[in-house]
Parts: sequence; structure tokens; C-alpha cells
Amino acid sequence: MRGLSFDIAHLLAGSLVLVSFMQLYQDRLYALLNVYALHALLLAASVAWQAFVQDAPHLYLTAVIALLFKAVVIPTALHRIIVRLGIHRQIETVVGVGPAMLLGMGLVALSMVVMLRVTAEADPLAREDLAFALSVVLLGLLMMVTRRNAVSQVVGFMSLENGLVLAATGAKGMPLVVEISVAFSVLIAFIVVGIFLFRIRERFDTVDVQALDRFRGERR
Amino acid sequence: MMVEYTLYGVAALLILGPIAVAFGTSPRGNGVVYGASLIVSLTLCIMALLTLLDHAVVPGVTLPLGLPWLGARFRIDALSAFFLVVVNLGGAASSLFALGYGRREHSPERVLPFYPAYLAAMNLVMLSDDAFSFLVSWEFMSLTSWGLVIAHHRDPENLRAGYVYLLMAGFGTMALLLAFGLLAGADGNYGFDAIRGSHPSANLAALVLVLAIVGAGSKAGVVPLHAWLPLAHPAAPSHVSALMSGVMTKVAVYGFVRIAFDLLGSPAWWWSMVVLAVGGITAIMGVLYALMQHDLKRLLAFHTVENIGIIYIGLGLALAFKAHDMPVAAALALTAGLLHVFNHSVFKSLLFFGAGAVLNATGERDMEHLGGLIHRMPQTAFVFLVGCVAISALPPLNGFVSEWLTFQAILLSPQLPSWGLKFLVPAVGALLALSAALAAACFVKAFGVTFLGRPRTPAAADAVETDSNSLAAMFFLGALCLVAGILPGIFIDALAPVTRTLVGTNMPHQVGLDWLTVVPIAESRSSYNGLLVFIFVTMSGSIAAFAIHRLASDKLRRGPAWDCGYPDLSPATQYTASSFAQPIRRVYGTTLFRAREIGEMPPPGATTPARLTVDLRDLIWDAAYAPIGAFVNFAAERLNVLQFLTIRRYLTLVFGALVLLLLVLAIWQ
Amino acid sequence: MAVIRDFILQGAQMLLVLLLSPLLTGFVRKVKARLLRRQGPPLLQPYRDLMRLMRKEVVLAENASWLFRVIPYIVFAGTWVAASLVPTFRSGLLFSWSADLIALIALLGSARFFLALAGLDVGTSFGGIGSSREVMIASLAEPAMLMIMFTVALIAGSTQLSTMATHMASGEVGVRVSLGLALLALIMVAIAENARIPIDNPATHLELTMVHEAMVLEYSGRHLALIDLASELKMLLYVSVIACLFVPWGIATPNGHAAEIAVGAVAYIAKLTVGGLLLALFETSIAKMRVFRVPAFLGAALMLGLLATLLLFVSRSL
Amino acid sequence: MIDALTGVLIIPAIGAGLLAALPGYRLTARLNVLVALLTFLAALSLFVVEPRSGSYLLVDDFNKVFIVLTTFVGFTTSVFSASYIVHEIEIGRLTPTFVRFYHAMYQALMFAMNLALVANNIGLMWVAIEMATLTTVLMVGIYRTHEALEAAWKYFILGSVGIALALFGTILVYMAARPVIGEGLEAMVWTVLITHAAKFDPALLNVAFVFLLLGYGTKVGLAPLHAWLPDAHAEGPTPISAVLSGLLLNVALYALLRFKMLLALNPAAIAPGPLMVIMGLVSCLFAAFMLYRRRDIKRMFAYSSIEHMGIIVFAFGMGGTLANFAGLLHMTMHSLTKSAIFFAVGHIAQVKGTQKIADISGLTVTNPVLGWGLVLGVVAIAGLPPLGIFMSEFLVVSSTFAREPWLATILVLGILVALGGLFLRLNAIAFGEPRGPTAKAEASYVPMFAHLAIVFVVGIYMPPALVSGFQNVARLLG
Repeated sequence: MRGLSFDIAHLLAGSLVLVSFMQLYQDRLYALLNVYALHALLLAASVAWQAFVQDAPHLYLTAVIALLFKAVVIPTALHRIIVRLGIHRQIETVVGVGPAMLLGMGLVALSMVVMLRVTAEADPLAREDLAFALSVVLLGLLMMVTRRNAVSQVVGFMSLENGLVLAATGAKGMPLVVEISVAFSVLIAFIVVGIFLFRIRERFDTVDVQALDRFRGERR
Repeated sequence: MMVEYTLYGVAALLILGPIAVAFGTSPRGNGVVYGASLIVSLTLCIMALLTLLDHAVVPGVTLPLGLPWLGARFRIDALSAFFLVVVNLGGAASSLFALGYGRREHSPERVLPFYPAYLAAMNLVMLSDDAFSFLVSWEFMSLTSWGLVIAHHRDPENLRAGYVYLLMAGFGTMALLLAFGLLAGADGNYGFDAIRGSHPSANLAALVLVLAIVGAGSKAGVVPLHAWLPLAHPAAPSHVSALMSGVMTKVAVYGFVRIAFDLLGSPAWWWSMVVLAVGGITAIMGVLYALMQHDLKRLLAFHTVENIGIIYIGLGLALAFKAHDMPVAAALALTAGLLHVFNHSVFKSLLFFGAGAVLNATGERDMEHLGGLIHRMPQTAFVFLVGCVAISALPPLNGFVSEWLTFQAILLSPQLPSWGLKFLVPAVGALLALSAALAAACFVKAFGVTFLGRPRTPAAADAVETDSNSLAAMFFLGALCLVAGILPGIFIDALAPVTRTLVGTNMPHQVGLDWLTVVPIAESRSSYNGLLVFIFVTMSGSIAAFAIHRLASDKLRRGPAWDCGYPDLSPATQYTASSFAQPIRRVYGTTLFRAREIGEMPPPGATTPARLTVDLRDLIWDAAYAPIGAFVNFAAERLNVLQFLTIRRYLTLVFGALVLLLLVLAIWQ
Repeated sequence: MAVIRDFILQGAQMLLVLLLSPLLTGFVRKVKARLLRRQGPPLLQPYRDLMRLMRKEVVLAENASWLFRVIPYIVFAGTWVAASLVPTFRSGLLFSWSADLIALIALLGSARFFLALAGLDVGTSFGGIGSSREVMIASLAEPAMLMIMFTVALIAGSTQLSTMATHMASGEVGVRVSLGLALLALIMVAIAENARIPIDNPATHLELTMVHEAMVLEYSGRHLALIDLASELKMLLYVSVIACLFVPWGIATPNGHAAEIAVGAVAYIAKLTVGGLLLALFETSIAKMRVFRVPAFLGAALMLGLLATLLLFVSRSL
Repeated sequence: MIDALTGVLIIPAIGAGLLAALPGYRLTARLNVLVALLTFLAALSLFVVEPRSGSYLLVDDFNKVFIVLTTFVGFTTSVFSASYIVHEIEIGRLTPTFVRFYHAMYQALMFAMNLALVANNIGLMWVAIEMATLTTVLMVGIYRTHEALEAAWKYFILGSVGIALALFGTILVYMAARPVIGEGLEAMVWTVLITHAAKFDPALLNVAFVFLLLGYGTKVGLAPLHAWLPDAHAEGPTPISAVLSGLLLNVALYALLRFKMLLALNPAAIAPGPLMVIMGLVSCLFAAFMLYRRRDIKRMFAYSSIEHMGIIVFAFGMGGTLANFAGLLHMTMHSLTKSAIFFAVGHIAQVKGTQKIADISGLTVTNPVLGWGLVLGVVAIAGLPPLGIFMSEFLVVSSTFAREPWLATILVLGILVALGGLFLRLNAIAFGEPRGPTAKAEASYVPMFAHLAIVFVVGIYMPPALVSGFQNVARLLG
């Protein structure tokens, strides 16, 4: 049982990392959002599995939150937005897919190295999970860095949050406060982002962050 | 009790500041503030004098201020007593001067509040007995004087002067801070007594000394840290210029003496090499710079640089003798330096007052626009002349005495064992002699062009004699110059306790030698008697006058000056300051200042005037200061890009930082 | 008793230098004229000039200030006092210790300072030329003089002229390189300070070439007399300084009796004569140099002086 | 029974609710002041009766200092903001609705910061800092100009990334603590963590600290994580700039210090000092150079905040009682001074109708009080005596130079460069020929001069109570 549970958790976490990679090479927003939905789905699954393993019922709640908000609500909403903004066909990457992937590999390796330093008596499950979570976080950050478009940056940010949730659930018996705060923050984040997008919409013709950057505090 | 009383005086001065603010622009503020500060500084001066003269040890005072676990410690020993005398004498004189001068100040609300605080700060530096309160007072002094420098802030030149000044002051303070940091150690024993107790290792002491030279030197105006001085001193109102030049530079000297002679313990022989070299270069560079000026106040400021150099030469010799424990010689050299501190503070204040009086009467600082003032303001001219003679180190006035003592000290130096000094000291002596001669030349120019000849502008033509207060201040200082010149023994004896505390012994007791002669070592060696020389000169002069007037003719007729047959030469044909300096400029300036004379002569028949422009370059500024500014600009320009990045780039920075740190972790262990 | 004698001697010295100085000038002029195969003015001509000037009225430029009228007396007094403090025929005079060599140099310096001011007072360009060149020359001559003083003082272990003289007279000094250098430098300085050829031409009145004469161009009558007398005193002073430092033989010791003093006086006169002769020879044998070659000349003097001192400093430790 | 501790939290919370509900900006402004005052009093009462700290809330000498400072500056700022906001409405830059929102957010921010300070639970603390960020984001964007929105957006993105990193670090700390302490709430409680810190897994702690340093360091505004700070200061309403510089940075710093203490207790873990020292130096130097090219007066002082945060972090990084003491002192003095400066700057910008340095000149002539106030503030912030920052800089530099000469030299370099930059601009602003509108300001000078007075007094005389308190904390920080 132990071994199996471990393998499944491992599998789920690993596939989460994989999906993060998939995100990295989506250059169309539509596809990106879909992949993100998948990402959230996997997250929900792994959280649920953790709930089952640690038989911590409150984690199921987290799983549901993840499922509903991240896998369903947010992607659809973002779909709407990008359609309305008419940028759903936009192709935008700063760093080419190849280099991005290479960087991603490097990051995963790095997170492994860093995490496997952890002494073993912190139980292996947590250790593996943490390694994966860290790489998910880093990949999310990498994505934010390599994308030019506000929506995809938000997506990157949220996949980063997924990494956090993964880590949090991996941490055995972590009080509920964390998950709630995560969900809470993500919610707030999303609302604020929404507000901003609309505000920005009112003023600029695009949500391209560069357009924002054109209005610097100190133009010559 | 002395310390307490002095602190009360300082407190009174500090309170005067807010009162001055309350007065604002009202004319009464002038009288009140300057009157009060005159009284206070006079009292402080007298008290300090008493402390200096009865060699009693005054108990220190610790107030619950400053660093909480240390408190603000105040103490007066012979050294600080002497400098307190200098400071408060200058303070009293300039307050008296300002009683008249300040009335014509057009923005008193920018001068009055800072002035007493400035005096108080200088007193506090002398009093403070721990590193923290020393530095606080030191920097407070710079701050208040900065406020005074930019009092006339509408002139961008003054603002720039203030800016440079404040930066240099901050630099100096930081240097001193590091020095004290080294002395105090990691656990921060900032009390001077604790510092005296801790005997730093040789390297540490060397580093501290260098920092002290840099820190105190940047305030004293030691070349090449002098750049701010000729900018800031003239910018301030004249009585403040007098204080800055005559007194504040002495405070800096005090800081150096305190560290090098007192806190650091026994010196290494090569320290004196550094100090001597610095002093010699400063002296000669200062006077050469001064010769190139035609702004009266700036010329005086550069002479301050020169005299600081002379003082440092004295101090350097004292260090050398102390290091090879020759206490008698050390006492002589130190006395020479300190006596020059006093003398310079007197005649430099006097000269700045004179410049201020001229400035008030004509609204001009540029000598090229002055001339013939001796007719319009005879008394100012006379007392200014006294100052000129004194600063040119001519007998029988006081400037000569201290330089004479310095020469005597140099003549003792062959007994020094170390080779470096054997070569350095004569060279420094030559520099000293050279700078003395050049100083005389420079003041012939300053006095001659400003006060003699014919007025070059209407402003100069209808100047009026300055007010009685200013004259009183100037005549007081002039008299002091004479007294210190003809009765130097008294002053030398007054310095005895200082030298005894710093180098262990003092010069032979002077007062009571027959005819009040000054005898540094032994009469067979050398002696000087200002009094007799003065009497001889006056006597023989008056005898000659009397004899001639009585026996030969005393008839006198006024006639036009000899004009080579060209009638009525315009005042423009007189020698100007720059043309007067031309021979010297050709001799020294061509290499040191890249001096070039560009003369454009119009073709025959053209009506355009011929003109000759002199182009000088301050190599020190070009070499030391300009590059720093350029670098800061460059760095600022380059880094400024970071203000204009896109969010994504900023995120990249964060990301980079994260990855970097993780890598560090991965590699660490 | 002794004090009175000292007073008398001191007074005698003061009068002596005062009376001798025009004679020296006259002597030099005479010799120069002779060397040029001219008759030349009589020896006593300088006295006559002085007398005449004294009796004439003073013509003062309109805007000459009070300073202008005081200066001649200051200059004269300063130079006279300086001259009378140099041991001439007897060392250790009553007031010789009241000013040492440095003070003497400084006294001459103050005389020059005021003279240069006088040049600027009237506000004509000649005065300006004169004083600006004068201070330029002085700015090199004075340090050179001080360096020489260093050298001798270090050898004699004192800056007191009479002590120096006695020490030099005592044979223990011997011949030193640095002394030779110092002597050379001192002669150069003396020539410059006294405005002799090749630095300046005391006889000329062509404005552009003259230095000293240009400064005093505005003076007349008794003022001019005093200034001329002062410059003659100055020349005498330099000759006697050279004499008492480098050929101190014959100078009477402080406690010497009358005969010794007489010898000293004779020796002094002899020295003056020789000095005058040499000066005249030198002046006739060389031409005046351009003003801006002077710095090189005096710079050389300064360097010689410094070299002498350095040599001394080093040799001290050997 | 409601004790001071809960008071510090509840009063602003209720205040926020009320202010959100009530109309009428003049009234609400006054109410805002009142609430802030009450909070401050509650905080003061912490000294009188020390409430015992539970597993969620905690009061010790360390955070008492911060709480009192925060509530005090919060109070004075609310006074300033009252006069400021009125002017903003009169010139129509803000509408009453937005002002209502603004006041509500102001108190929410106060609540969040106080919560962050008193939280005994690292999760709770994180949540609180979170909230503080979001409220400030909303307030920065309140003017809805291009620049304001850009600033807020930048702040939001960078801020939330920082938040995320901090959370990850928090989780890691929990993971490290769990094997020792056991599962559940206990493993996130400060007081418990501190006692067991020595036995935690060092590798986990290291990773955790890296994330916390970057996460909370973003809030502190350390270079190169500072990017949000200048624009947020420049574009938001000036009271918020004051609060940001004066308080929020400190709160983030507080969190960082807590974790530093944790790490310092674990011998096997990486030493947090060097990391902090390096980041501090980098920030100090960088910000100092950035001062030279500034055209916007508020942005300039924002950069000076970065510089001082650098110095403070440097001091704490150096560690040792003296340096820690200096760091605490410097932090307090900086909050007071900088907020005072922002008060002055706010009024100046209102009088002159611009924030562009180029358009402001000769202020001491046209508005002497404001002008000299600014001069005094800059003198203080530049670290000139006899004001408080000189003392702290003196202690930092002199105590460091004996240990690490090179570091101290670099720091001195930064301070000097900053001095140059500040006074270069001050000369242009305060002196010279006056330019632009010369209307008198209807300003409330009280807060500004109150702050400056405190800074001045502390620079000369530190009350023993303050000293002992600081020294205790300095010892705590090790």
C-alpha cells in the first residue's frame, strides 16, 4: 500500500511537472489556457490523492477548490476575456520554445539537486513532492518571464500557485489555513487582475504589458 | 567647573539660533544675535585663557546625551584650551565686526540662525572627549557653515560652492569616522580615554594616521583636498569667511593634532615624512594658486591653504622629533606650528574683515575693479596693510615670529638619524622659504591693486569708509598682530602647557629674559627680539625724518605724475592684478597651471580693442575631482536603464536572483 | 662702564655703515668709469647727490597717498637697522643678538615690500612694471638667501651673525664644497638684490629695461635721497655680510681692546675695497640680461643653495 | 474581555468597516484620524499591561517596537492625509466614492500590518502581509492615470510573485519543523519553532530562507527585487507613499528578521548574515547611484528608501549587538524621517502642482516652512548630525569597519554617493531663484515637524527606556 500510494503520488506530481513543460511550449493563448486547465485538473487529482493517503478530509476541500476554480472557472473566464480582447489568436513568445525547454530542464535538475540534499528522515513522499513542487514553481516563474502577454503571465503565475498548493498538500498535516489562504489569494489575485484588465481595456487597446510599460513614470 | 561654564556658554549660543529665527528679517535681530554672541564668545575666550594659564587639570563632565551607554563626555585640557582661545577670539572679533557689517546684509534670516550655532559647534569640537560627540560637533559645524555658505543662494555659484563643500565635509567626516572606528574596535569603546588606553598595532596606527590626515585635512584644506575651500570661503558673508578661514581650519588642525599627537600614542618616524610632504606641497601650491587670483576673497582663501601648509610643516617636524625622542626640538617645532595657528587666525580674520569692508563699500570682490581705496577708506587701508605685512611674515609683526621658529626647528633637523628626513627636511625648508617670499609678492599685489593707484571703477571711486564696529574689530586684531609680533615670548610661554602635554616638555621659559628676547634653544644659537627691532626701526626712521625736516627741506609740491609725455593716462593703463602677477605666472604658472596668454591684436587701422586673455587650468581639479564626477555620472547613466525596464524584465531579475541563490545552495556544502 | 662702551661701539657701527655706504657706491662707479677709460665722477659724488636731493623740494604726484610719503623712511630705517646689525669690524656688538640672519633677510624683505607698494601707489604703469618685476626677482632671491643662510648656519651651528663670524674665523671649519656653493649663490643673490648688472642696470633710465629705478621713478627730493641712501646701505650690507661670513678674518672679538678694534676697522675697509673692485670688474665685463632670463639666473642660485644645504645634511651624518 | 492586543487588531478592522459605509469625506477623514489614534493608544497600552500571547498572537519586546512605530506613523499619516485628501478632492483628482474606498483601505492596511506584526503563526503572518500588499496595490492605482495603473500593475505582479515565493518558504519551514515538533498547528507557531530550531533539517531551512529572503525581500524593496517600489511611491497618493516607505517595508523586514533568528539558531544551516549583507550593500550602492538621474521628487525619495533599507539589512546582516542596535535605530529613524519627508513632498507637490523636480525651485523663498522642513528632512535622511540617522550610521559604519573594513568602506561609499545625489536635487528644489506657483500651502505641518522633532531629539538624547528596549531586541537578534 505504502509503495503504491507513493508511486501514484509520485506519478501525479511528475505529470504536473510534465504539464508545466507543455505549458512552456504553447505559444497560442487558447491552447495555453487548455493546458492550464489540465494542469489544474492534475493538481486537483494529486491533492485528492494526498487527502486519501494522509486521510486528511480537509484536503478534499482543497482538491474541490482547485478543481472548480482553477480547472473550470478561471480558464473559461480567461477564454472570454481573450476573446473579447481579440487576442486569442495571438502568438507571443520572447524566448524560443527550444531554449525555454532547455532552461526548464535545467530548473528541474536544479530543484532536484537542492531538494535531495534534504535528509531522508523527512519522509520520502514529502521530499519527492517538494522536488516536483519546486520545479513546478520555477517553471511557472520561467513562463512568466518568457511570455509577453498579460494573460499568459497570469497563467504562469497561477501554475506557480499550483506548485505551491502541491507543496502545501505534500506537507503532511499542514493546517488548513494555508490552503484557504492560497485559494483566497488566487481568488483575490484573479479579481484584481480582472479589474486591471478592464481598466486597462478602457485606456489602452491591448493588454500587452509592453503597452503599459510605454507609460513609464519618467519619460524623457 | 570650567567645563560646565563653557557648556553653559555653548548652550547660550545654541539657544540664540531659534531666537534669531524668531527675529526673522527684522533689523533688530542683527544687534541682538551678534551682540549676544560677542559677549558669550568673549567670556568663553577669557575662561579658556584662564584654563590655559593656570595649569590646573580641569575635571571632565559627562552628560546623558549622545551614545546612551557612553554619554557625551566633555573635557578641557591644555590643547583644547588653547584652541578654545583661538576659536572664541575669532568668534568675538567677527561678532564685533558683524555688528556693523551685518546691518547691510540683505537676507539676515538666512545668516543669523546659523551663525551662533556655528560658533557653538566649533566650541563643542574642542570640548568633546569621545568619538561620537566629537564627530557630531564636527559635522554639525560643517552643516551650519554650509547653511552660511549658501546664505546668498540665488547666485548659482554659491550653491555649487556649498554643494562641493558639503560633499567634501561628508567625505572628511566619513574618513574620521573610519579612523575612530578603527581606534574604538568592534565593541565600540568610543571614549577618548579608552582609545588612549588601547595601543593600536603599527599598521592600524598607520591606517588611522592616513585617515586622520585625509579627514582633518579635507576640512583644513590640505592640497589636494583643498578644492572646496576657495569656493566656499568667499561665498559666505565676510565675517563668516573670516571664521571659516581663520578659525574652522584651525578646528581641523586641532582634530589632526588630537589624533596624531594624543590618541595615537607614540608616532613612527615615517609619519612625519607624510605630514611634512603634505605641508610643503600645500604651502607652495596654496600661495601659487593665490597669486593667480584676482578675486580678493578667493585670494585670501588660497592663502589660508598656504598657511595651513606652514602649520603642517611645524607639526610634521614635531612628529619627527617626537618619534626620535628629541623632546626639546619637538617642543620647539610644535610651538612654532601652534603659534602660527594663533597668528594666522588673527591676521586672516583681519584680512577677511578688510575684504568685507571693501565689499560693502564698493560691492566688488574683483580687484580688477578696485583701486585707490586708500584715499576713500584710509583706516581700513591702514589696518589691512598691517594684516598684509603680518601674513607676509615680515618683522616686526607676528607672522614672522612663527615662521622664524619653524626655520629654527628646521635647523635642528640634521640631528635626525633617519635618511628620508635628511633629504626631505631641507627641501621642505626651501619650499617654506619660497612660499614666504611668494606670499609677500602676493600681498604686494593684493594691497597695491586694491588700495593703491587710481580707482578703476566708479564704485571704487566713491567708496566710503566702513562703520565704527567693523573698524574696531579690525584695529583690535591689528593691535594683536603687533603685540604678538613684538612680545612673542608671552605667547610662547602660554603654549608651554600644551607642548608639555603633547611632547613631554616645553620651550625654555621666555618671559623674563632680558629685553624680552625670544631664545628657542640657547642664545648662542639664535635669538630674535621683535621689540628691539621695532624700536630701532621706528627710532631710526623718525630720527631720519626729524633730521631731514629740520636740517634739510620740508617743502612739498603736488604735481601730475610722470606720464612719458602722454597726457592723462586713463586708470585702465595701471598695472592690474593679473598683469602684476604676469612675471611670476610666466616663471611658475606655465607648468603648474598650463597658463597660456592669448593675445589678439587687431590689424592696423581696425578700431576693435586688442585683448589679452590668460587661460589657467586647475590640474588638481582636472586630475582628481573631474574624474570622480565623470564616473558617478557614467554609473548613474548606465544604472538608470533599470528604471525603464518592462515588467517581464524585472521578473527576469527576480527569477535570476532566485536561480542564483538556489545554485549557491546547490554548490554550498 | 662696559655697557657704555658697547653702546658707543654700536653707535659707531651705525654711523660707520651710514657714512661708508655712499663712498662704496662712489668707489664702484669710479672704478667702473676707469675700467671704461673714463674720468668718472669724483669719489664723493654720491654724498653731493644726497645733499642736493635733501635740499630740494619734493614733487608729489596728485594721487600719491600718505603711504607714499611714509615709505621712504620705513625703507631707509629698515635697511639701516639691518646694515648696522651686521658685524663689520667687531663681532658681538651690543644688539647683534636682537636679530639673527633670518631676521636681517626679513628686514630687507619688508623694506622691499614697502618699496614695491610705493611703485604701485601713484598708479602709473612704470611703477607697476618695476614692482611686479621686483617681487618676481625677490620671490627667487629670498629663498636662495635663506638656503645660503641654512648652509652657513648649519656649519656654524647658529643663525647669529656674530657667532657665525667667530666660528668661521676659527680655523676649524676648513674648506667645504657646500661653503663654496653657498658663496657663489650668495654673490649671485647679492648682485640681484642690489639691482646690479646683469640683473638690472642702476645707471639706466630707459623705462622698459629697468626694475629698481622704475619703482622709484615717482620719487624726488628728500624721499629719493633716502631711497638712494637705503640702496647704498643695502649694497654695503651685502658686501659686509659676505665679508663676515666668508672672509671673517680680522674682525675684533667681543672682548677685544682698542688695538684689535682698530685692526678690525682697517681689515673691514680693505674688504670693502676688494669687494667694490670685484663688483666693478664683474659689472664691466658682462652685459645686462633679459628680464625673463633672470629667473633662470636666480633659480640657479636657489638650486646651488639647496644643493649646499643637502650636501651638508648628508655630510653631517657621515 | 478585550485586551490591548486584540484592540490593536479590532479597532482598525471596525474602522475599515465604518469608513467603507459612511459617506462625506470630511467626516470620514476625521474618523480615520480618530481610529488611527485609538489604535495608537491601544498599542501604547501594550507597554502598560503585556497581554500573554497565545498560539496565534504574540507580543514580545521585538514586535512591540514595530507595533508602536507602525501605529504612531499610521496615526500621524492619517492626520496628514486628512488635509491632503481634502485638497485632492477640491482639485478633483479624486471623487468622494474613491475617498471612501481610500479610507476603508487605509484602515484595512493598518489592520493587516498590525496583524502581521502580532502574528505568532508564520502562516497567519504571511496572510497578513499578503493582505497589506493587496490593499496597497488598490490604493496605488487609485488615481487611475496611465502611470498609476502601470505602477499598480507592476506592483501587483511583482508583489504576488514575491508573495508566492514567501509562501513556498513558509511551507518549507513547516516541513522542516514537522519531523521535530510533529504535525499540526504547533509546527507553525513562532514560540515553538524558536525553541526547537536547532534540531530542524538544515537543508530544508536553507532552501526556505532563500525563498523567504526573496519573497519578503521583494516587499522590503531590496535590489534587484525593488522594481515595484519607486513607481508605487511616485504614482500613489502621498500618504500611501509615506506609509509604504515608513511602515510596509519595515513589516516585511520584520518577517525577514524573524526567520533570520530562526536560522541563526541552527548551527548546520547556511549563515543568513552574508546573504543579507550582500543584498544590503547592493541595494545601498545601486539606489545611491539611481538618485542622480531622478526627475520626479517622490520617486527620488523612494530610491532613498531603498538605499536606507539596504543599510538596515546590512546592519542586521552584520549582526552583533551593536550593529543590531544600530539597525533597529536606523529603521525607526528612517520611518519617521522618510514619512516626514513625504508629508512635506505631498504638500509641495500640491502647492506647485507638479512632482517634477525641474519645475520646483527656490522653495525656501516661496514657502519657507515647507522648504526648510524639506531641507531638514533631507539633512536627516542624508545622515547628518545632530539628527538620529547619523547616530545609527555612525554605529553601523564604525562597528563594521573594525570587523570588515572593505564592507564598511563600500557602505561609506554608498552613503557618500547618496549624500551627493540628495543634495544635488535639494539645491535645485529648495534654493535658487523661485519658479512656478507661489501659493501658500493650506497644510498641516504638525505631523511633519513632530516626526522631525522626534528624530532630532533621539539624535541627541535617547531615553533609557528606548535604549534598554532596543538593546533587548538587539540581543534577541543575536
